[in-house]
Amino acid sequence: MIDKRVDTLEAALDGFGDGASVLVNGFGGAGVPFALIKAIENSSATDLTLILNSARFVDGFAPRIFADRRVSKIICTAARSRGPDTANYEQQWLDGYLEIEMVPQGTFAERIRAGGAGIPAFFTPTGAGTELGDGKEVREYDGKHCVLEHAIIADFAIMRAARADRWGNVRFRGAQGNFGLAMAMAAGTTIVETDDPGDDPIPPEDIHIPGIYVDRVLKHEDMSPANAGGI
Amino acid sequence: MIDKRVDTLEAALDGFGDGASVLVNGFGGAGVPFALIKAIENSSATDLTLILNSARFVDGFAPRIFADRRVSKIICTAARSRGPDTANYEQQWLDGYLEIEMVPQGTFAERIRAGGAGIPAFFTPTGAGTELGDGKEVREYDGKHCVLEHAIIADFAIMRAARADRWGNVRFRGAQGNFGLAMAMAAGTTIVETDDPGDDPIPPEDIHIPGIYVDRVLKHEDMSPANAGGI
Amino acid sequence: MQPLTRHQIAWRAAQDLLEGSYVNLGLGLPVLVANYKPDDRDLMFHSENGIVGVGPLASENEEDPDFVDAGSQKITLSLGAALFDSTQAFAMIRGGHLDVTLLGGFEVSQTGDLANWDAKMTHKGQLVGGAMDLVTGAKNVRVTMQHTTKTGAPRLVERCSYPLTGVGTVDRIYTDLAVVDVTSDGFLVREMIAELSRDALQEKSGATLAFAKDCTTLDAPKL
Amino acid sequence: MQPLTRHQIAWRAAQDLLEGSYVNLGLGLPVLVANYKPDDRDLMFHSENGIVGVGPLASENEEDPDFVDAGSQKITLSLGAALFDSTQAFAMIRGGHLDVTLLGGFEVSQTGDLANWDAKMTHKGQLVGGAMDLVTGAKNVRVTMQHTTKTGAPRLVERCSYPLTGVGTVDRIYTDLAVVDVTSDGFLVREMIAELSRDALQEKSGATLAFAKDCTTLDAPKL
Repeated sequence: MIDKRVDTLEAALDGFGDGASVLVNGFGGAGVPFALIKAIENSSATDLTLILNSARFVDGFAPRIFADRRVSKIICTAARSRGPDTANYEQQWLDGYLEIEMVPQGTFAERIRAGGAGIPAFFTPTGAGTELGDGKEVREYDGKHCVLEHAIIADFAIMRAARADRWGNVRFRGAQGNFGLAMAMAAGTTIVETDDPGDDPIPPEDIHIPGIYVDRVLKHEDMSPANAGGI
Repeated sequence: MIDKRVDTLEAALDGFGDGASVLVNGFGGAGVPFALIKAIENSSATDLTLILNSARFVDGFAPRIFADRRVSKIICTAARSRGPDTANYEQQWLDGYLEIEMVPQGTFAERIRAGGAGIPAFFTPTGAGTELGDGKEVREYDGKHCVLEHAIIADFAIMRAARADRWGNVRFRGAQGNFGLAMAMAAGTTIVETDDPGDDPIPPEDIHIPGIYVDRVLKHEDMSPANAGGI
Repeated sequence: MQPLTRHQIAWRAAQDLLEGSYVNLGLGLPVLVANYKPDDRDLMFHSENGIVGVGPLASENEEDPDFVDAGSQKITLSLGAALFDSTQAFAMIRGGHLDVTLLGGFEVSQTGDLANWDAKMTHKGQLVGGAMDLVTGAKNVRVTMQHTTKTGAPRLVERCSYPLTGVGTVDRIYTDLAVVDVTSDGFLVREMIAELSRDALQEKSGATLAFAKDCTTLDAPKL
Repeated sequence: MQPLTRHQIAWRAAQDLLEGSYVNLGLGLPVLVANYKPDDRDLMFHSENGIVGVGPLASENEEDPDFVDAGSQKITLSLGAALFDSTQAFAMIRGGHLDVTLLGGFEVSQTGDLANWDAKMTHKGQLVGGAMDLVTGAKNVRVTMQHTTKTGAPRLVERCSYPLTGVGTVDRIYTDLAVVDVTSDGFLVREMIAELSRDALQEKSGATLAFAKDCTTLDAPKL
């Protein structure tokens, strides 16, 4: 019987270790898998690649991931901490220890989807003529300069959702979804934490991520700090 | 007040005429906008381009579109009629009057989505090394030959859905959806026929096509023949 | 044992589907495979019109025109099914999320090319559907077909004579006479029916066959 | 009239939003625009984290952590709202489905280049977000900013000195002093505040300004 539910954080993160690349869902606090992020912080895995919209919420919630220099690379759309100070990860970037690949948010989402959809590369006008387009192949379509962008895939994707069933089908609430679908598509192993891994299947027309993309469902309380959006 | 509902087939097809390109949703009878197809048959518009999964159901339900030689081009994944006979459109193709562009179904869906998502071109391994890849630019990614495919856009998209609201938000039932989302994205004007253009908005998390992609909602009874899948 | 019937080929192919796998069944013989799913296997059948979790065909009073598969058959859904649009259906295929695709074929070459989409009919239009996506994208590509044509011409060949569907991607072939893997060294017979000699099977094939050390008898229950 | 306040700039920008349009409001000044939507306009506000139909900010007892906009503010939804994933949110932007994007800016060039993403801070990480997608994809790109920097340097310039967000796509600029269109011939002033001469406005600008024949007074209610 298909049952993707796992009971523990350990089982959820089975196979996670040094050198792993992880797609982390979340935007403004919504859809952030805080329990799984905490578990990654509590692991000893190093040389990690984090692929996520903004580095800030990981740094705010699980600072040891950066403090212990366990991240080698971040692919993101936002790497600026709040306030005037320099965050740990910013300093590591300034020092040349941590690589940060800055990607326009639409290109970020689309590159991840492409990774999950078997599209190795695509052209887009976004970024053409800017520093983020530098060094990329350019072609003109319909009078617009377009840059060639490449797919992103990763070992793991982690996200939080309102609901998931034993087939791995996922339903989000509000703005939880954000990068979740694309990330689930692009990961070797996709892990969803939820308060509600119920026994009833989610109705087929109400599903936001089909279970074929999801490998593990973990029941876990939401560990979101109250002001997660501001982390 | 935003209200995309129109009352008549004429209003739904306002602007439709000679030379129009039309994306037509439908697969196995589900999601097929039979009323709008019939209205196109009853119009005098000629030099049409039809972009749809299979030419058969249009020919079966609205044969005058082809009989009157009003279609110049079909972009599709299936152009074979049922049975041993040669259909009107097949004969026109054999005679060189009608152009048929045969596209693998996944590439078909993805090219339409690309048209709606501002992606002028993408690489895919599907079709590489086959007749349908002939003449296309080829590049190797990850050891696989990939062909460069280009976006499809069109003047109109038409589809049938279980439900639509006045903001143009759409909810499908069963397998109605198929190419509908991609087609709504890729069309200048998207028209949805439905039995249920209710006053209540569809709940935000239950929407299959966000209304931003939809221009007109027409209340119309389902004109599907009983055996539509077999047309 | 006689050559396998179509249903027996389907039965044999069904035995290789692993617990929990996501499987697309092509038109014709492959869709029969669902009927012979072993009882101990929970499988999810994918249909390229936007379904994971295709269940049994609808009985007459269950028929609903909105619930059809890619072959336009009226179907039911299995527990845990998901419905989605075609871009997702093909992202699953093309992105390598489908464990197995089972397709019909005209010919398979010894390098794993498949020809199954264009029969070069002179008076009919073409039809490609999702075959090129499936054969290119699925993790494991399996073909069911008769070992030879009606006129006795081989379907396992050095090079396909019909237009290709995909290049070098077929993993396994189920015929009425044998189960054959496509390896980097060409065709490798894993199973063959009892009443046929290796020479006779070779004679019915258009490319050199190797035989697995543990080549066993292809057998199937009466169906 | 004095230079416009931030709220007055937002008010002025709001007047140009047409009935039924889909609008993305950037962080900072642009999000204030929603507050000044004319009563007779039904607008749909888009947020790049997956919302069409962003409503007013949530009051304290309405706050729900799952309902946030791209600026991480707790929001409500308006009637007819839709929720979807980021690939859809950006397909809307990049596919040209958004009628208007309103963004903040550091500089706009006379050819419509925008610089608004990289302030070249020496001790902070970078942040691009969706700005490059918005400025490239929306049908109409409008920028709100102060006419000059705090030190009086112009923000309307011949060429941007900061890294570009997009090339040649800005349509209109709302500043505290003027409403300026970017045309194929460069900057064209449509409206300017009363107490300023054309020469004075030119002096505060880094590229040649043309003045529309029907150039009128930029005015806004007290807010």
